[in-house]
Amino acid sequence: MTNLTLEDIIKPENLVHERTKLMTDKTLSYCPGCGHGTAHHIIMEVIEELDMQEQTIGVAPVGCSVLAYDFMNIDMQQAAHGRAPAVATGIKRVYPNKIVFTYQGDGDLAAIGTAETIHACNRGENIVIVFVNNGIYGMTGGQMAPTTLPGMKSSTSPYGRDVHDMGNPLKMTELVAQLPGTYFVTRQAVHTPSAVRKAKRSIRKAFENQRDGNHGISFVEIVSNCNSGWKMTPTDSNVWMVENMLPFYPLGDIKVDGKLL
Amino acid sequence: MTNLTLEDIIKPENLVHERTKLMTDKTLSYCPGCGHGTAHHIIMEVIEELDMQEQTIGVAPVGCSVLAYDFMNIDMQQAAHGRAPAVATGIKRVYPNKIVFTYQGDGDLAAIGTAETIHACNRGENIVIVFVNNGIYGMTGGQMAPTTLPGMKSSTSPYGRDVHDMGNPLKMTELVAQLPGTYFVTRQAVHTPSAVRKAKRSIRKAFENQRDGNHGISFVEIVSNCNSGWKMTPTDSNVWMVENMLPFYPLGDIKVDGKLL
Amino acid sequence: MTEELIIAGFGGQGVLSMGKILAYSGIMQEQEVSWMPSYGPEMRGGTANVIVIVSDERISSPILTIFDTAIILNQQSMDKFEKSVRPGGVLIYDPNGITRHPERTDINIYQVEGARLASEMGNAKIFNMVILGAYLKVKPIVKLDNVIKGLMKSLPVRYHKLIPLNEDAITMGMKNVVDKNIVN
Amino acid sequence: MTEELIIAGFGGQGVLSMGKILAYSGIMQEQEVSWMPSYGPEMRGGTANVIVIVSDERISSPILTIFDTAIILNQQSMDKFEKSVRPGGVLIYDPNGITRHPERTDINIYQVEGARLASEMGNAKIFNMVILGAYLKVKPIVKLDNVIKGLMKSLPVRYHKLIPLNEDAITMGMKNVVDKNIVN
Amino acid sequence: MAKVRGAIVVDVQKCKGCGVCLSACPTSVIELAKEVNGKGYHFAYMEQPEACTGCSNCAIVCPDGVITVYRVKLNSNK
Amino acid sequence: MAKVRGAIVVDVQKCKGCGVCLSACPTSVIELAKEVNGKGYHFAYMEQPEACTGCSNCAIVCPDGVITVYRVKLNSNK
Amino acid sequence: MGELKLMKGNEALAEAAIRAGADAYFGYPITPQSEVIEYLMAEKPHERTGMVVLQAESEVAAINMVYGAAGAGKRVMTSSSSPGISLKQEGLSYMAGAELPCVYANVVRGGPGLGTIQPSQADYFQSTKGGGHGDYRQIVLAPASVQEMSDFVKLGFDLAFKYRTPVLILSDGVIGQMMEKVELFDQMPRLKDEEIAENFEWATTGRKKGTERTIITSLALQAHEMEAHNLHLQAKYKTISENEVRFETFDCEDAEYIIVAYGSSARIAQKTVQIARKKGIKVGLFRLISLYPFPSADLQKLCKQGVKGFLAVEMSAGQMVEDVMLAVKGCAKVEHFGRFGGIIHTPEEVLKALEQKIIGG
Amino acid sequence: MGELKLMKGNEALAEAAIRAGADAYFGYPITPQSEVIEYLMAEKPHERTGMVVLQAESEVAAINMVYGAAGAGKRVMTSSSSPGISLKQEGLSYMAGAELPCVYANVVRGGPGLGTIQPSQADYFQSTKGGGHGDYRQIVLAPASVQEMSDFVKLGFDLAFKYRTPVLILSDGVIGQMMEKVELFDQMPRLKDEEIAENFEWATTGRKKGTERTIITSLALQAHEMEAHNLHLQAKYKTISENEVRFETFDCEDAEYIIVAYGSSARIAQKTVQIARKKGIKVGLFRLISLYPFPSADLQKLCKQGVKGFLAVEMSAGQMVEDVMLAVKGCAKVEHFGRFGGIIHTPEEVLKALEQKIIGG
Ligand SMILES: Cc1ncc(C[n+]2csc(CCOP(=O)(O)OP(=O)(O)O)c2C)c(N)n1
Ligand SMILES: Cc1ncc(C[n+]2csc(CCOP(=O)(O)OP(=O)(O)O)c2C)c(N)n1
Ligand code: SF4
Ligand code: SF4
Ligand code: SF4
Ligand code: SF4
Ligand code: SF4
Ligand code: SF4
Ligand SMILES: [Mg+2]
Ligand SMILES: [Mg+2]
Repeated sequence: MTNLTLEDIIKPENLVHERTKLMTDKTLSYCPGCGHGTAHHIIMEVIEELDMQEQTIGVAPVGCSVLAYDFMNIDMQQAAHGRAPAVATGIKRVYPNKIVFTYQGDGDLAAIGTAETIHACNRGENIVIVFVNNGIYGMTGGQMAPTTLPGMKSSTSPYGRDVHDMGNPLKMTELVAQLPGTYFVTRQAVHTPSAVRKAKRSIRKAFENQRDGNHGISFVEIVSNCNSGWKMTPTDSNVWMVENMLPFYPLGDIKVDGKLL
Repeated sequence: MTNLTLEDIIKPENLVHERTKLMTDKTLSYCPGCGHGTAHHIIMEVIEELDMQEQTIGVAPVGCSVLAYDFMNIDMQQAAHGRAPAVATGIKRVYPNKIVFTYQGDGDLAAIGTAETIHACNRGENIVIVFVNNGIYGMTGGQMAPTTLPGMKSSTSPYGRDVHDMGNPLKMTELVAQLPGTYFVTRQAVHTPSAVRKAKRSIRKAFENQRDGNHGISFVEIVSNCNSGWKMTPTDSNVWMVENMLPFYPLGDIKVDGKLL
Repeated sequence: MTEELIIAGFGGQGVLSMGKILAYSGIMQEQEVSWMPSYGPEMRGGTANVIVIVSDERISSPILTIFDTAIILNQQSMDKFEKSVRPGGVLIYDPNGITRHPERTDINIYQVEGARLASEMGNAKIFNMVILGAYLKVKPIVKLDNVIKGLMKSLPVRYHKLIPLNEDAITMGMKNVVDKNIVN
Repeated sequence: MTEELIIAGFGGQGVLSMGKILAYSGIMQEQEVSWMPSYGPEMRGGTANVIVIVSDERISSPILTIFDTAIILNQQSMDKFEKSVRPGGVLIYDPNGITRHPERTDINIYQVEGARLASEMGNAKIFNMVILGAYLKVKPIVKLDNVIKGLMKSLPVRYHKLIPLNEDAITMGMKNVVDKNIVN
Repeated sequence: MAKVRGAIVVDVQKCKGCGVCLSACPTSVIELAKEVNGKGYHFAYMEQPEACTGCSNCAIVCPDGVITVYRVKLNSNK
Repeated sequence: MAKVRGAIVVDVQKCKGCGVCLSACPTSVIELAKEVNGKGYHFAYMEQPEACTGCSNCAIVCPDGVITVYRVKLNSNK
Repeated sequence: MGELKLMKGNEALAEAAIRAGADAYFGYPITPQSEVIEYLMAEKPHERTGMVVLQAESEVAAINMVYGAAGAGKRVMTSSSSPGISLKQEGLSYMAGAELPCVYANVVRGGPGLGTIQPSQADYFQSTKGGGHGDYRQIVLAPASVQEMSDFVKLGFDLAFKYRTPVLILSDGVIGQMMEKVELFDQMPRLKDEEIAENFEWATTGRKKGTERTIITSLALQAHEMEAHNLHLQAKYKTISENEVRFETFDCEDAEYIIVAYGSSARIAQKTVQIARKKGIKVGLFRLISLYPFPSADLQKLCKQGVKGFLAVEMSAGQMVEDVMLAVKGCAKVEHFGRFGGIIHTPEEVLKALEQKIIGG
Repeated sequence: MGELKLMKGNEALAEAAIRAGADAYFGYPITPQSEVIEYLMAEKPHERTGMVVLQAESEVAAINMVYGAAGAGKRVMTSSSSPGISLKQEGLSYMAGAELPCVYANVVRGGPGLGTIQPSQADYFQSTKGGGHGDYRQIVLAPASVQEMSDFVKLGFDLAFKYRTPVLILSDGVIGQMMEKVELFDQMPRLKDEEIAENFEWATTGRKKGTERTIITSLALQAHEMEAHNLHLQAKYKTISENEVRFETFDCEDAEYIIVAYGSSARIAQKTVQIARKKGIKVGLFRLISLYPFPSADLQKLCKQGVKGFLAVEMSAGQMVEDVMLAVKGCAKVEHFGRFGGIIHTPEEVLKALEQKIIGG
């Protein structure tokens, strides 16, 4: 049909997707294939699309994404392990018109940070919480998280999580959805293009909620792989995630516009 | 009909109710009419009736009941503010065959101790948690608690709790009932004889659960007055409680034998 | 001039606010003052006491063990503080509820039936003002004018209409204080 | 006898376990040993290195900046550690992936094509044993017997069947180490 | 017509005069005393002793656990 | 019959060779290179460039955001 | 002259926060300092100045709220008492590491553990040396009057922002609970958001297009960066030590003996000096205002002037006395006297200790 | 001779816990010590000895689980690294107040704040003075080898139960992460529940009918009770100071100069001494084993023997050096040298510092 060369196609006017300017040029510190990277990109794309960067202050947790501020090209604060919701509360309360979000792992948000998470949600702070649930403590070398699946191996459950001894995986997202202070609660993933598109729409909705009214928390869980922690290749880990994580952590909206679905 | 004198009636053989031996002789440190006292008595009665005192270790919180060990005539530990569930976990894990319970206020359990409460419940520790909810920080002079009702005045919400600013009252009991680690979750009160009888049955069930199997948490909320904190007479405070607290915190079982009702 | 005073009684008798009014009165006449309550476990339904110092000089320690004056409003406080008045000092007490009257002979002892007088005036809440009046009769360390100013400062505006009643109570206390050293 | 050695390369090359086997070998012949890995941020997908000391005497510092021997397995490590060999010391490297070869003339430089040899033997995992062989040829600080014992100690029992393969790899390394000072 | 008679004993020194027992008594037996005890509380006492059925309601709700209850069954043939 | 043609540019030095883009490409355009980049990763490249529709799927899922996508609409009359 | 009031120390602290233009207070109740948040809630500072007051779910949350708001360039305050302050240590170490300004108060009670709510000075070590992890310091101011509870809030904010460091107002139950006359300073304006963005380039206020982003962090994964940051911190602490020493002396000119004390102990010791002087004992009071930086050089000077002995008086088993010893460096006798666990020494006891341990000993 | 193994310090600590008959370990992961809990989980100590291992939801929860189990008379352990240890301060103060035994390890990393995961010794103050609130102390043992990571667990439990006090094993990233030969002591039996009930009358194990109940608390509402409890604690600390000082000397007999160091710094300093001795410098190493109690008297002795100068070498901006100064009391020169923030000094740097600050200076 056509003998277009690559040079013909690769021209500025034909550009349809490029890395958002709100990501820095630094190589991400994440392992190859780690979902953190994708999550970073879509958040920054949303902030760019909503033209919010001048008002936005992000809060990075302690976890693999501790260095999020190296990659997200916006003003950020690095919070103590688990305390990002308190830090974000501090910021938002003194700047009600700025846009504040936290980016947290499952260890950070659902273990040490449980009280801060529950209470920020309960107070209905008008912020966005992005919760990357990879079922494990990635940063410290793959220890069991509150979200680790039953039977799942980790460096502190080397024979598999024994729910009798170690408790059940904690569905923080369902839990916070019960609180009147949450306005939008959803669970998404970023392992396929369509999942990414949906996740991005959720993130966009979350930030729009914050912008458009003092509604309370918009809480976006992103189920993700931790291929290093799970000791799999990136692509295998995504398959494993679909087969094991998603049945337990089903994707979809849980609460929209303040109403439980 | 009969000309029995008081002396005829007041004889050892006619005794139908006396203070349990598992309460010490000390005068309770609580304000007149405070529900803490009643709660203490029924717990100790249950332990006596189940003949458990030799195996039981109680954990007192920081709150008005910080001195519970002065009154409950059993082995007890005084825990740091909010940490009773962790302390109880420590005890129960090394003594799986002993009977362990915590006695906590709403500030203790639902504010500073949120993470410890949620995680002990989530792990399904085989312990009893008695949660005395008086909607206020009694001990420190009547500050707002997570459980303070909307519009309710306290020394830190002197113009009434503004839920928009200070968040909604937190229904911890409903929340922990969501977790698979809780086996029995109920809400009771101790303001009338029939309420006390029901509450005592619940407490008894809770301790029996612990004794009879490794089922997980038995969680008994007791809605109570804090007449000092509420700045009312004891009897007025019980009326106020019925009219205001109970509609928001309805009495009754929430989860029985591991099943949500 | 330095007056080192303890006021001791039950919680609810208005001990702390009486101390506060006195301290404010001191401020009104440009003196230095300190007001140090006992706080803590004994507060709940128990005793309440406050140390008030009014002085022309900078006040060093706000906590003292020996006092120029002790105002004692229940038996427990009598047991605790009778011995804390310095020789030559003053002890004022309300005999209501007192089972063991003060016994020291090296101090000046006064009595005022604050509880009775207040209830006779139809308002138990002015009890502490009656006591204050008795005290000021014995130790006129602040002028009545300044006490009224102090009252105005320490009462919220919506209660200012009660000031005349308080003044009456003070006067009542002043009139009815009895020198026990003489009477007995 | 004290040997102060650094082994440096990528994570995944078996740097740490090679050091561990060597250390265990030292223990087998009743020597003192220490094994100190770099740890931390550089671990994730980055470089890995370990300092191993084998000595007849109690070892003082397990962390050193100057080494008797450096085994270098990638370019980054070459850049970092070539200069850390003490004059007269030994540098052994695998040329695979090396873009800038060592240039010092005051040390003894050896080369072994570990990656190639291991893949020729059909098992990339024994790469580190080939390197170990090369090292032991140059610096026979532990006896082969003790290395085998060290292997047995550091491998879980279920992998003991692999010991002969490891031994072969060591021999392969011993045979194929090349003295660059002579060759170049 | 009463088939039972009861009586309570209040530990006067430990009673805090909260009045909770008053509202719990189905037969309005209890009142608070005009006098106070050693701690200054108007303690509870049986104002209508003959009305007491020994139902224990008062004792059960007494936060301070200071009520002891006695009860006698009256046989009809007595 | 293609109405569109696309092309991707991989930032080879930043690609980590995770292969996530491979599984995301509906037309199997991408492969991992035999060679490695400076960090030692087998980077992604267009093995079947002509099959690329510029759908951006690969770019969207690339965790490292190292894919830029271009797309040309082919007018039927062109 | 500012407004004259009779106030509790805790209330004065709270009122001063409003007047000092604080943007926010985050706290959790604990005796003997709950009046701070109670006063603030009653005063509706949001209506007075726009200041935010929030009761946090815990002390840990409170200090991290402070971190967030401070990291955004705001003037933030918190307060607590001993156990609550222990819970804040991680957060304080983070603030020191990230170089964030804040003012916080510890109204100390007797410990260890749950202890008692009675006043104490046993958190001196925690305040001046230990506490959180890592090599950091914080400025510690010790008020001895209700007036200073007010004044040091203003001073504290000045220092906190000058040096980008947490400033601790180390008070105790006596100072917190007592009422005194206090002259309140005039209301200062809160900084506008634009002023903050302009003045504090280090604060995260949103990245303006075309400018570099701002990051608040205490992380430096690479050890050499971490060391560089630590050297920077140490240099800052040196500057602080040189410029921010504060103390007060009474009757020290001709003194043969010196009582060193701070806070409510200093009040009591001043009475001791009065009594002792009447008895003809040449004793002076060296009252520390800044506990960190510690006035080592000034104590040294007294030593060189011929002071024979120093009595460190504190409501603790002996903590500040170590700093006195380090300052005096063996050139005079140093002894400790203190009651503790919630007991407050009397002026008479202090005098006796002086006579026995220093003069007689 | 016990079993010989090549192990990481963290692993040796974990294995020693099992062998010392520990009943429980409660912890939360943090680099550089996560191997402790990982090793324990892999070893299934529940099957080996009945020991319980539980990953807590946080460090705060972990230390309070320790409190509970210790209060019931069990041998309990936890471990963490700097930020996690800061979070434990309230709990530790409670344990000290309630006089509960436990062994805990801090595998120190560089701070303040999140800092770096590289080794550091900057938590010395926190460990030996500050940390939690109130007048309390804890025994602090500083291992300098993997062997001691094992041995000090056993010793730690002995001391913890002897004195009913928390015992801190203050390690760092070097000691935690390095492997060395370690001779493991033989498995000790865990105490049976009946033995505990019998031996530890203070422990809450259930009130036997006809006996008095047992209470674990750190509360004493009345100040005079609190003071009495504090005096009791201080008396105990005095006993500890008298009996439990531990240190090691190398080449100190004829030394003109002494390096004072502990932990991995002491290892490095020993190398310095070797190099210096070869150069003819008469230097010795005084290696602290117990940081609290601090061997003040023994350093004094050296001073009196004519040592001219002490160099305190630590991976911090200068913390232990204060205790050296307090010990030496001005009778010889004391200087500090250390790299910090995660950087480890080299033996050569230490030598240079010795020559410049002590010998030359
Ligand atoms: C107070 C404290 N405790 C523990 C740690 C160690 N730590 C760092 S990250 C982390 C868990 C990270 O897991 P998660 O939040 O799931 O993030 P991920 O790395 O999986 O994205 C832990 C325990 C710490 N830095 N601070
Ligand atoms: C770490 C810590 N923070 C705060 C306090 C102060 N404090 C003591 S009890 C209490 C709240 C008690 O309220 P609640 O738990 O509801 O018990 P109640 O007195 O109402 O029964 C607080 C905040 C403390 N002792 N320790
Ligand atoms: S460890 Fe896991 S979560 Fe962390 S970067 Fe690697 S894959 Fe991602
Ligand atoms: S303050 Fe409230 S909770 Fe506490 S004893 Fe009094 S009434 Fe009960
Ligand atoms: S309920 Fe108990 S304490 Fe209250 S008035 Fe009756 S007897 Fe007294
Ligand atoms: S026993 Fe029953 S009837 Fe008798 S006084 Fe008590 S409540 Fe009333
Ligand atoms: S997804 Fe991105 S990083 Fe992964 S292989 Fe493809 S281009 Fe490379
Ligand atoms: S743009 Fe679409 S078709 Fe082209 S390589 Fe990427 S995924 Fe394949
Ligand atoms: Mg995770
Ligand atoms: Mg309460």
